[in-house]
Amino acid sequence: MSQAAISVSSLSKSFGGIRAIDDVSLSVAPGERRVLIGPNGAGKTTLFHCITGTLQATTGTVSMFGTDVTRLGEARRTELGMGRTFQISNVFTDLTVIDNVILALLGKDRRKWVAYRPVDAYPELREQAAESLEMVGLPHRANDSVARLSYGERRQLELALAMKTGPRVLFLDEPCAGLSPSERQHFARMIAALPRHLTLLMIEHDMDVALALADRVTVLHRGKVIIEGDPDTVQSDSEVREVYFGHA
Amino acid sequence: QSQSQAPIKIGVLAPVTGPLSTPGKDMVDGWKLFWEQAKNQAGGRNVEYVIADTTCNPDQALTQARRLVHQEKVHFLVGPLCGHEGPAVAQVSKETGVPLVMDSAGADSVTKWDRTPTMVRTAVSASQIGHPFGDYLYKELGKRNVTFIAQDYTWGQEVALGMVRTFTEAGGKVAKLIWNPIGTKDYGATIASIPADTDAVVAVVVGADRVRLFEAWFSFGMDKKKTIYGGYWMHQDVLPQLDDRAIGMIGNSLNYAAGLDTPENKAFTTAFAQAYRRLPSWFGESAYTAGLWTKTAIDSINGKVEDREAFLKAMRTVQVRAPRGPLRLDEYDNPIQNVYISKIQKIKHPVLGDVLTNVPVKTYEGVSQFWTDKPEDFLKRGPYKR
Amino acid sequence: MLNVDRVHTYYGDSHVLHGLSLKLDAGRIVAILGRNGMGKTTLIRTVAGLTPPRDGDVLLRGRSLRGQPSFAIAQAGIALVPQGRRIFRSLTVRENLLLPTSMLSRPRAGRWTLDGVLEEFPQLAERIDNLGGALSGGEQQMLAVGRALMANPDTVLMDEPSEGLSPRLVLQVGEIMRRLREHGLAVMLVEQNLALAMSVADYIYVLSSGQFVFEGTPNQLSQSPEILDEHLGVSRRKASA
Amino acid sequence: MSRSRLALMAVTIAAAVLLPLVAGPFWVALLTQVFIFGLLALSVDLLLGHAGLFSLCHAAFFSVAAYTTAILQVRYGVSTAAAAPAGVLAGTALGLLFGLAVRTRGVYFILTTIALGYVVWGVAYRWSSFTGGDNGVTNVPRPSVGGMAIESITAYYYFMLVVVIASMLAYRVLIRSPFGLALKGIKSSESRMTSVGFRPNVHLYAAFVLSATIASFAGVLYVYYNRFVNPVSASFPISVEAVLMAIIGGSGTIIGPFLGSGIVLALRNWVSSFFEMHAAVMGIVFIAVVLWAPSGVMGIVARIGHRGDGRP
Amino acid sequence: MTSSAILQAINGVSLAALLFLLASGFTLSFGLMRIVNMAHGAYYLFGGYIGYTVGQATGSFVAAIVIGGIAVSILGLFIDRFLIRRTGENHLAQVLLTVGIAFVIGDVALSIWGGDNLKVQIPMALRGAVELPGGMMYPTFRLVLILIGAGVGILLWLLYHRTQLGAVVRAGVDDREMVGATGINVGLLFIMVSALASFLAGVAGVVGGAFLTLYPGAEWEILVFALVVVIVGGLGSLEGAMIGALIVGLLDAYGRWLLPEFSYFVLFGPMAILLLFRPTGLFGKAH
Ligand SMILES: Nc1ncnc2c1ncn2[C@@H]1O[C@H](COP(=O)(O)OP(=O)(O)OP(=O)(O)O)[C@@H](O)[C@H]1O
Ligand SMILES: Nc1ncnc2c1ncn2[C@@H]1O[C@H](COP(=O)(O)OP(=O)(O)OP(=O)(O)O)[C@@H](O)[C@H]1O
Ligand SMILES: CC(C)C[C@H](N)C(=O)O
Ligand SMILES: [Mg+2]
Ligand SMILES: [Mg+2]
Repeated sequence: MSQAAISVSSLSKSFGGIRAIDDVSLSVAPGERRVLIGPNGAGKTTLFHCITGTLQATTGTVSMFGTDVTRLGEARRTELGMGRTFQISNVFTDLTVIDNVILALLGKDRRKWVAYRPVDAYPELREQAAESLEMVGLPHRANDSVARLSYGERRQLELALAMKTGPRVLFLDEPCAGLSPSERQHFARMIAALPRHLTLLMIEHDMDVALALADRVTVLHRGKVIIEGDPDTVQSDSEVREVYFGHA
Repeated sequence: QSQSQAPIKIGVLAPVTGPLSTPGKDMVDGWKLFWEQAKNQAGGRNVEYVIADTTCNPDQALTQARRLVHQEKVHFLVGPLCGHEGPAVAQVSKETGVPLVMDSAGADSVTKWDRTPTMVRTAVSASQIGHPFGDYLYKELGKRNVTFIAQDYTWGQEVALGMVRTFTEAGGKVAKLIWNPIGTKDYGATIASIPADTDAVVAVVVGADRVRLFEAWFSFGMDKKKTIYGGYWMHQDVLPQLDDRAIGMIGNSLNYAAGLDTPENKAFTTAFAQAYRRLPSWFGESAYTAGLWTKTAIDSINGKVEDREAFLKAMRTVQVRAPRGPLRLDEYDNPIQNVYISKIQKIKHPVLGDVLTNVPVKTYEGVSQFWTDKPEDFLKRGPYKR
Repeated sequence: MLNVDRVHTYYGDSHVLHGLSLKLDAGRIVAILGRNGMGKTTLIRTVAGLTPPRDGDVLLRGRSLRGQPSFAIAQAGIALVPQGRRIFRSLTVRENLLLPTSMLSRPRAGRWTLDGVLEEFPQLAERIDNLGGALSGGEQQMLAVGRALMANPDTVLMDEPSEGLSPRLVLQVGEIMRRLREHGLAVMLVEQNLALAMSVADYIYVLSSGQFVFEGTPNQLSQSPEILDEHLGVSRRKASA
Repeated sequence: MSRSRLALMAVTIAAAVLLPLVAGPFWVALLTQVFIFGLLALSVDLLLGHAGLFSLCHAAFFSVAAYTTAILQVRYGVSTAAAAPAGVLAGTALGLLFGLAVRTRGVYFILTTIALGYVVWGVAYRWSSFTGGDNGVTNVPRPSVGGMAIESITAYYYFMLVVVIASMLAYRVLIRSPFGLALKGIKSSESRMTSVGFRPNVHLYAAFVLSATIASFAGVLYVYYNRFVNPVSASFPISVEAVLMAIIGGSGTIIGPFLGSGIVLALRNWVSSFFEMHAAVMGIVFIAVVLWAPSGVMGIVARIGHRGDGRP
Repeated sequence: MTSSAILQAINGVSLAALLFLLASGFTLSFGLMRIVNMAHGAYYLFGGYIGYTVGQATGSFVAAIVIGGIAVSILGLFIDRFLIRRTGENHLAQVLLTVGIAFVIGDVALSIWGGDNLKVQIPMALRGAVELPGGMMYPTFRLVLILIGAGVGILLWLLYHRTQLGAVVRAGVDDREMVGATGINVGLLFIMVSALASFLAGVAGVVGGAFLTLYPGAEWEILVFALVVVIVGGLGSLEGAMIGALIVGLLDAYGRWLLPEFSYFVLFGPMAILLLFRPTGLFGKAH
């Protein structure tokens, strides 16, 4: 393998006195599906934020496919191919479902600056958006306002939005939190069906989902990586069992 | 003759509401008082008037002036009061040919550099009351090094700079000229920056600032250190808000003082006091006189106000004896009139009892807007600007 | 303890709950299950007085709560652990916990004190002077539970308390619920974690489109493959595992 | 667009065209004013109704454009063909500067724009050697381009009518364009916009400048209509009124701001002719609109149109 | 020169004290209830007028302050409860609504008290000037005003940060609904805070009426200053209101003394620059 999709080296992030991330290094291969687990407050979300650019790391570097992105802003990283969902779902509640997806399509498109032609003059935008709603299972909701979607449906939409930025690396922060078992399964299937060349980083507490999807698992504890390995190894590690699963 | 059966219609533009509603009220009251006394008759015709509220906003003044002209079909306009509304209303007069009798709005330029053929002024232009005071300051009060506190907008600049001009031409020196915008909250800063070697302080202030300056002056203990004179300060409408500390101060240099001792003024102030339980300010007198002047003109043309030329000509030629004294227009359509330097006194008024008022201590008679200059020379100097 | 009697709840014009009734006794845990968007949170909000029912009634110890504002319902002994945690971000952990005991809320005496709660969640003790907003998702969830306990309620409404918690903490939440039951509290639990719900609940309701489509013991539920399959999306094999 | 709406529009336009034949010059003038302030309200509403930014400084662009055109024409004898574009440019340039306010959001944005607006008012008022102080600049000539002058109020009215219809059509495309959709997205969730690859501040800045340009355009049209300009046109109440117009008419719509302009101006002119407390009346209108018609006249129309639509 | 500089400093601080009284109420009601109350200036004016009338009738300045404050808190409560509350957290609606309310209050006040400049009478003891070291005279009343401002500032700070009530208020700032769900009577809380905020505005009006006088339009003039205070200091922050008031007061005094031509820039220019670097003011949080 030539270059890592995501490579983090000696990354730290402090909030005042708290060291939320403490010298973490991590490398994710292209096409890999990596799951991040760890007790609450271990620093998982913070690590995501630092990689995607929502937060600036205190020290350390982040690079994607060999490009150093440590100093770039979030929008720039998105352009380079990072896509993400949020732990607390974040969609455009005032717009219709389909317009949500169209916006995601425009994000990396120069046409976002077009002010002299209506959106409808580009039928392909709508078609592509409809396709991705199909994919996440929301085609029947296309023209509804997002305000009318339930929690679970919003998470589905989140994924559609993240996919539409055309990511090469996709970050999912607890995508299954708050989903019912049936939606979880649907979701897991959907993720499993994502193209294999897409690199995936996921935080997830639902072990059924996480372990089934993961190629490799990284366990974070108190801001440090305590173990990294394939799902079985991690699951049977005694330290992980103690700090995370809670039964030795 | 059949035409003159229809009433004469006059449009009055006044700030009935807004920041200058108090002067506005005086203006409306003075106007009403006159026409009540004249039984709404002029030149053998009934007189009707429509009062339109300009709120002291030129846009509003413009719209209202157009409404009066186009909708109400008035024969001529009277007003406005606020200086900056003047040019706006003059423009409507210019556009439509409907005569304008400018009352109270004082901008110098409208009777000097920027005249409108269909407009005459019956009140006063700003620097006209400033010139005599500069002279008085030097010659009668013997001041040599004076600080001026002046309001930073057209009227304040023109009044103050008129004073400064005559004062310095006489040989006086300006210690400092302090400009304050209208609505200056705190005169403490101004007072703290008065130079120590100043002989006297002269104030040109309007609106709410008048009371604040008064209060600040005394609370900083300045009354024990320096003398302050009102160039344009304590006229009648603000006196009820001051107190006995004002007694004895030179309050104003103006074309009117309510305490003026002439039969015309006695009659006017008594009638005004009976009708409204207060003494008129110069805004009240000015509107009353605008009524008197227009009625005299209408009478002289037998009520044919439809003939705008004739009406304007009459306005320019008649002479009136107003409460403020004798009046006539100069060639530039501005009244030649007396300017009174007045002192605040407490008088016993037959109607109102004890009241503070402005009593003239010195009269400059027949003052022209050009002071002692030839009009051409004055015009060449250009407007007073800071 | 708590009786929900044919409540109908709306958001604006949209009719979400269609005449739900349920019963919750002291010392019992009742779980409400159902897919996303079926109205579980709405039911909790209805009981808590945040979205009052347009029709029907909620009775606490036989007394109607109709028309009572949410604070009065809370003072009557119903505490809420809301979905999404909703802790006070600009208050410290300590202030968050002490809030329900302020004079403005007529505090109820009982066994839960600041020390007791911190003992239960030692991680919060470590963060006691940190701002609520700076806690991780899971820490916030603990704080939300702790805050509810501080009011010494006799009924606790828990809306997906395990959301975002690590497996270890999920077990701990289950433990806490059992302890509450031992102390004679009534718990109304909304959960997506079926295993957790099945293991702690005494009685289960399944909600679908604003109506109950099932009620019974966990055992009965595990014997109803069609309910599990259709309304919870779980195959039978998995549920009993 | 539905057939009934097309028909309604045709009727409205026909009525507008015929109006000067039946109404007196006062009405024609008033309606011209309605068009001008409607355009100003429209510029405010681009930010308000679509991007969620509540600007209270649009009088600044409006007046800077008006002053620039007036001063060039009156003092320097520059022709309309140069003075009018110069006015729009000047207002736009100010927009480029004030646009930095998009770094702030929400209440801060509102308050910041209030303060910025005051700066312009202060300059117009106190820099009297240049702006003419409170007297303003008077006697602005009528607009004339290449020997063609718009002489009468009626002619100016027709000119404005054309301008307004053209602006509405252009605006319609604008708000339906990708750019317009992006503004709505920012209004809805900024952090999400960032994560799908937008830079919200840049978009908002562009929208702000564009809005300043429209306001400047209105300012130039105003100065040729009024033929004088003074500091009041830069004052806070003008900015507030522009917002009120947009809201009364129906924020987020195209016709709304013009309707609102009509209502506000009519109120200001009528009420003041028979009732002294018209500031209070205006205040009550504010209150009533906010409480009972938050989506303005257009909102009421829509509600009657789709009864039972079930919107909360 | 130096004595002028000192006088100007005291002038700045005395204006700051007044602005703080007004801005603290504004910031408080924004902080807890998320209300942007543009009628705050009108409350000030109304309080001042009531205080004026009370002062004329009773001759007591203390009575004027107390009754002026109480009258405005009643008015404020009423407006909050029946009008502002209905806008939810929509700032736009609030700004429009409260601008409307301010128009109405201003117009009603005009028809009751007229357009004259009125000055609230202060006790004889405070009317004169105090001699400061170096032979400078300074008005006693303004020194008292500074004391009032400082006293109110300290009390508010203690209330906000050191009492349970303060914690409840801050919690309400975060999530109102949850405050209710934890058993706290939010309605009551709002009433208390809204009354306090209006009370402060009323008191400011009476004190300001003695300092700056009262007249139609005063409500907007003072409001703009208070807004700058709040913008500079940061919305919702008490500390911000204190520091902001001092900055604005001093800038105003020194600005008008040293650069009279640019007095608007002196105030608004630094504010605009500050916002470029700190878009939420010195102490503000993003909202
Ligand atoms: N903005 C912040 N300021 C201060 N501390 C913070 C901030 N954000 C996070 N922290 C702290 O950093 C630590 C890691 O938080 P993070 O949100 O990354 O945890 P996490 O692993 O995602 O946990 P969870 O699974 O509970 O979501 C926590 O202790 C949290 O309190
Ligand atoms: N504020 C609201 N306004 C309008 N509709 C709403 C609102 N909140 C929820 N709904 C609708 O009410 C229905 C029930 O929502 P509710 O939040 O109670 O579902 P839930 O069962 O708790 O779902 P989840 O498991 O996803 O939390 C959904 O269709 C949702 O779209
Ligand atoms: C209030 C007055 C001083 C107004 C004055 N007449 C002017 O021309 O501005
Ligand atoms: Mg997390
Ligand atoms: Mg829910």
